[in-house]
Amino acid sequence: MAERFLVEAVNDALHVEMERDETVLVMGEDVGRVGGVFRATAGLRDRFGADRCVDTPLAEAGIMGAAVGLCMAGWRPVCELQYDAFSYPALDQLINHVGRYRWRTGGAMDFPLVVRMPYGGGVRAPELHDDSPETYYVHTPGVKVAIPATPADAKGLLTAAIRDPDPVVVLEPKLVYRTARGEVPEGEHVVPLGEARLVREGDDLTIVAYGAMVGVAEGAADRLADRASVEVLDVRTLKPLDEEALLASAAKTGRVVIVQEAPRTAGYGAELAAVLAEKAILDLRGPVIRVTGYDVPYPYWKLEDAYMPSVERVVDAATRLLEF
Amino acid sequence: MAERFLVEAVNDALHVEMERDETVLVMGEDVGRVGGVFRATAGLRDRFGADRCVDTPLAEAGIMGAAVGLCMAGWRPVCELQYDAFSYPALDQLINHVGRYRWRTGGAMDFPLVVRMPYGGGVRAPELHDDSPETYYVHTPGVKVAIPATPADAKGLLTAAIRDPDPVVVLEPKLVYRTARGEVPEGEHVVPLGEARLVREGDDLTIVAYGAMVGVAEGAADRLADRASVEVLDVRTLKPLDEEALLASAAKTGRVVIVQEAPRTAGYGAELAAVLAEKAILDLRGPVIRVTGYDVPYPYWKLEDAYMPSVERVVDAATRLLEF
Amino acid sequence: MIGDGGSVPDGEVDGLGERELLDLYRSLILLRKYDERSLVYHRQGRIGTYAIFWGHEAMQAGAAHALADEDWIFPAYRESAIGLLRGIPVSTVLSWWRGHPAGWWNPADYNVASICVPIGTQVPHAAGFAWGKKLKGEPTVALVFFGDGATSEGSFHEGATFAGVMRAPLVLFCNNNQWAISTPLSAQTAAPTLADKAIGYGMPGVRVDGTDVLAVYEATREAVERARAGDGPTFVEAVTYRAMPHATADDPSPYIDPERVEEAKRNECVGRYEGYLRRLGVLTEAQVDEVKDWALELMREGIQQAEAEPEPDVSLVFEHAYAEPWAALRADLAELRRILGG
Amino acid sequence: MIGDGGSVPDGEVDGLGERELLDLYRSLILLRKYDERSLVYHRQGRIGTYAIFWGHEAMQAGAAHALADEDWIFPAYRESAIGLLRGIPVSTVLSWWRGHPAGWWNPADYNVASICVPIGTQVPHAAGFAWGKKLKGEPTVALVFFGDGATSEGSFHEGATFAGVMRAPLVLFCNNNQWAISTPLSAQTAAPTLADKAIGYGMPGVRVDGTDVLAVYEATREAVERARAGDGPTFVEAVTYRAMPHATADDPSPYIDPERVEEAKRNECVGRYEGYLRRLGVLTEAQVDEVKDWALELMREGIQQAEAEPEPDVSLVFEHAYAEPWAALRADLAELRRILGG
Ligand SMILES: Cc1ncc(C[n+]2csc(CCOP(=O)(O)OP(=O)(O)O)c2C)c(N)n1
Ligand SMILES: Cc1ncc(C[n+]2csc(CCOP(=O)(O)OP(=O)(O)O)c2C)c(N)n1
Ligand SMILES: [Mg+2]
Ligand SMILES: [Mg+2]
Repeated sequence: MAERFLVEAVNDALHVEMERDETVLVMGEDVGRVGGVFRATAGLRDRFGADRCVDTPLAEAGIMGAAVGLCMAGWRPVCELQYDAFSYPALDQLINHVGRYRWRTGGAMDFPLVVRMPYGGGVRAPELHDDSPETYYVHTPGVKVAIPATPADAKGLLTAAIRDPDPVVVLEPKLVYRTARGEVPEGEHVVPLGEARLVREGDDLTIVAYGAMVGVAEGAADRLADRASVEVLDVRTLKPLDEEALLASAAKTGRVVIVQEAPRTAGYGAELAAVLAEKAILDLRGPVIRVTGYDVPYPYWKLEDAYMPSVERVVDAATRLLEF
Repeated sequence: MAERFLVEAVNDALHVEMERDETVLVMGEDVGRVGGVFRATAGLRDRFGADRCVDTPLAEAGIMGAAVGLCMAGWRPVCELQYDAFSYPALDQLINHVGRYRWRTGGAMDFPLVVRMPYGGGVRAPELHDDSPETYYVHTPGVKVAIPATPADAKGLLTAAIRDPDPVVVLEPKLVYRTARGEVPEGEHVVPLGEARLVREGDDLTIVAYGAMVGVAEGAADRLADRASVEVLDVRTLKPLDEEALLASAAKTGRVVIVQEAPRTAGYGAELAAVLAEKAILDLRGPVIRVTGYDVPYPYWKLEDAYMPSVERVVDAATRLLEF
Repeated sequence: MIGDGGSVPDGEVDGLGERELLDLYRSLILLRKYDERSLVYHRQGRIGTYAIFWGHEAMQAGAAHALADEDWIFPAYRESAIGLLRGIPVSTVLSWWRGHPAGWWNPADYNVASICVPIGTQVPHAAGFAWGKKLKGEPTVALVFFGDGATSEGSFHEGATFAGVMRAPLVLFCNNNQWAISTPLSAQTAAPTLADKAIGYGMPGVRVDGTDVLAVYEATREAVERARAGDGPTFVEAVTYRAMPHATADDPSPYIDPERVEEAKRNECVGRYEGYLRRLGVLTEAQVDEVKDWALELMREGIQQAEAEPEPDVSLVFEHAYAEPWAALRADLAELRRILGG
Repeated sequence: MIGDGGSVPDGEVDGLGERELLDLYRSLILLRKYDERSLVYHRQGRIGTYAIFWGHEAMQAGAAHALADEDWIFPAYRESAIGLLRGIPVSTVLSWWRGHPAGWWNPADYNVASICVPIGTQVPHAAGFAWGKKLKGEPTVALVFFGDGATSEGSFHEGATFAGVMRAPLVLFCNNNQWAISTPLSAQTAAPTLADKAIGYGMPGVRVDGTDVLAVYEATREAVERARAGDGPTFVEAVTYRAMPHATADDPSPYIDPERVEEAKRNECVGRYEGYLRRLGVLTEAQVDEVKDWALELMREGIQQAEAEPEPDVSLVFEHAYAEPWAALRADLAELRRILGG
């Protein structure tokens, strides 16, 4: 096993899967000549040619729509959308077609396409390079959604996404693209969709997170260590959710804090809380507290540290819950 | 007061507000010559001219984007999007601009635009005329969201939306456009944003709903009447939410069923449940149960009755909760 | 191409012999009868809202006949019945309009994509498909139908841009019936003609009389040949005037020009072609009757079959959304069955 | 228009007297110094990621000078500093790139809209604005900047369509620097030229040398006159070649053509114009120094002011999202203050 950064693990997965299956085709803005603005697709054009690693026109609905057609022609397109907030022009195709076309054919045709994009804040970037749009994806029927927090999962979940017969949106936490570093299995590596990852075990309180917030959750768990035994659960696949893992942890600790970067209202944390409110009500020893981004535009970066869920905010929430 | 259908109340609000404020401008596909495919804008072109009731090109991002510019030129545009699922091409403009432009000007400019659209299922229509897209809107910072259930609220909320300095999305339950009928105040009529409506009082259980689901909630309350005293709360403004009303009802009954047409995952019902799980945990005498559309594409209409939350499903949920 | 039986002489089309001319006629009649009967079925409450295509048959059949069997068609709702020309059963299409899952089909069985309801979003599908086939080295061509209104949509633009850049073997076929519901072309675009948009995508744009099935056929065939030869996409604008309401739910009286409607009805495409064939002497009265009877019989059988479809099982709400429904979806179905059963 | 000092003679522009020519020079130098200093500030860590516009100054200044003060400019990120020509302080624009709320401005104070970061989405804003002003009977014209890549976006298409149909007094100004990050124009569109897209929107399209500030000025002025006269929008394509990285984060070496870059650098717009003015005899060495010193001084002051801005208060996370933050937002702020304070 090699140590890799998260974005290198993404690149690795693409290499391995394109090697393995010649119907896998990578497309997007600047993915070819320059290997992607984050270099996630570096080397693919040289290795597999410009027909399998395609620099597209600057047209996100075109990318997503063409990918639907490519599936019908027998390809497995992996679309890179350059940034979270630049994925919105493709939402129409995603909601009305990507998520519905299999259904529309009575299950006769597969649409094994993958949408991957860097997402999330904290990177000191100009406006609109910081969104956490998972709610838009996770609410959309017919697509699955995965968010890795570690290099190994970045490779394994992307591999699973590419092999999945259904459309999968993979959101990659760009904040940790080149800070999360870890062992990544060589060659083929699959992390099945729908399985959460127990980051650390604990008895008193569970922090549920995904993406870059897993690190924040771990930081908070460390900070709380002398006061409480904290379990950290990385959801990893938002849809389908590993309900069992979530409910098991809630049953064990009885206290749940949920961390999410996205604006609070109807964010994915709401879904997690709702599942708990419906299925774990007798286990809960206190409120389910969400620590989230706020219901305002993602701010100028001088203020982003105040906006993003911090270790301090998670510790504060956990403390309130432990003292409840 | 006159009796009107819900869609007539919308039309009435537009007439009154355009009369009152000559900067109000209605625009959209087919809103002019034919008065809208549901006739919500009927008569406006004749009354106020083709410059204030504008048939636009068939381009939803163009409509939403032009509306941003119209605000900057001193207008208060009211955009009709023809159907729920045809609003998605405008999501990009909505998320990246409509919801952010005031913030981007440091609060110096108002963007008093309104987006209104018929939404929801049950109308025996071809594919993609049935979506309940409120999550996409409610999760988006910088916009407010209202959904009327009665003719009077359709008028009053739309009026409030038009007068509001911020962008407001008003979703109109098309299923009851011409079945919901009721007294509508003549002339100016404002229902302030952010106030829920207590449809009926009860002690044992609360059903929270909005839009066409309020009728389903009432039907369920009737059906349960001999067994339980059921309160029905019409959320009416999804954002900002009237938390007080929600929490007061939960505190009183201790049992909450939430009804929502949209797919379940990260739907608005999740937000309501999450608020309860965080702020009403000690009041709850049982799980918060969501009765929702399913996490699948809205089906062919022969099957839509099975998909849509029904009185039976709500009664079933309420019964489980009462027996918990 | 088709004359008027008087001063304007009839033309001929290379490669269309008597058999092909009669095949084309059968297609036109099938579409016409489908449309006329559907309107009746709608009035009888046997199908739901329906998008009428009366007067559009020449564009649909003319274009479809210019394709090889392996070529794909990407229809909009206006071409809901185009699949009939590819062997999709009448009952399937009627089921679609009846809101019944029997209206589902496998695109690969007929090389006809699903009916696209949102405006213009099928254009990038078709572009991606055609490009994808080209990448595989297959000679397949795709043809995508859309309306005049669709040319204003960003999806159209992005799809056409892709097709141009990828030199996709695609025919972008625009049904310019001059209305998008109530919006006339003059309020839709300031372009002199829709074909003028083609240059912006680096493809040829041709304009053709949409009521002349032979002109449509010929223009499309040239575009198909160009595509198959590797010379990329073509934009074909076929011009007609919508003589019927947009759909059964529409009342065009507040906006339409009744004189233009009357003219369009007088000049309608099936009658024009029938006149042509008669003048050419290849269509007898008996053949006319035979073809119309055949089409009507297909419709009769189709509606019977569609109506004989059993009510769909609720499991179909959940099936086919994903290759494998997961636990929560299975639990939802079980709960729903329990409630509906009780 | 601008010659080469040799075989290609210099031209003159109606209405540009000596004062106007020197004003234009000041604007070019101000933009150039802003850009050059910004690159330095970025390397020094004093501003964040920065989109370089070296070589684009002629397009920006030439277009801006063709407008009246009451006309509005809708910039993309590439024109982040265009507001300097309208009185926006240097410190404001630097603050924008420093991620500081002092980078906010009120568009109505300068008739300059906010910097648009997503590609192409400002086009419908500008179309709606221009149309709205026309509806109010005001003579205001709007000019919107966007790149070659932007012309592939659905937003561009829909905005241009609106502008055409509404005959909006709008100049659609395309900075065709032939690259969208690493994507060359040939992979962006198959259109022969971008100006060819104009006909699809029913507007004139003109093509101009983007390194010749006088040519840009004149083409834009004609478009502005047309707009103000009620004759609707114009598409202006100004052609240059991007000689610098897309932005500070970009390394163009894997994709750029170094020879073309060298050529573009030799032919860069500020030097070209300086040569023109010298040949015309209206620019002395002393003036050159004075203008450059003035611009550098503005930059020095600007960065000092920007760096002197106090750290923004956390309340600014919540303010301005809505006209009135509601209870939940106020509670969030209070909680955040409590946690940060503790
Ligand atoms: C994205 C989208 N917006 C709006 C609609 C509603 N709608 C259905 S048909 C139609 C008009 C389409 O006109 P055109 O493209 O000319 O096709 P035609 O109906 O004339 O064949 C509209 C606006 C839609 N289906 N999709
Ligand atoms: C909708 C959207 N997609 C992608 C991006 C990322 N992006 C930033 S600049 C750029 C290239 C733009 O090229 P062009 O329009 O030619 O303008 P230029 O940068 O050359 O001035 C891209 C793809 C974006 N900002 N917005
Ligand atoms: Mg039409
Ligand atoms: Mg460019």
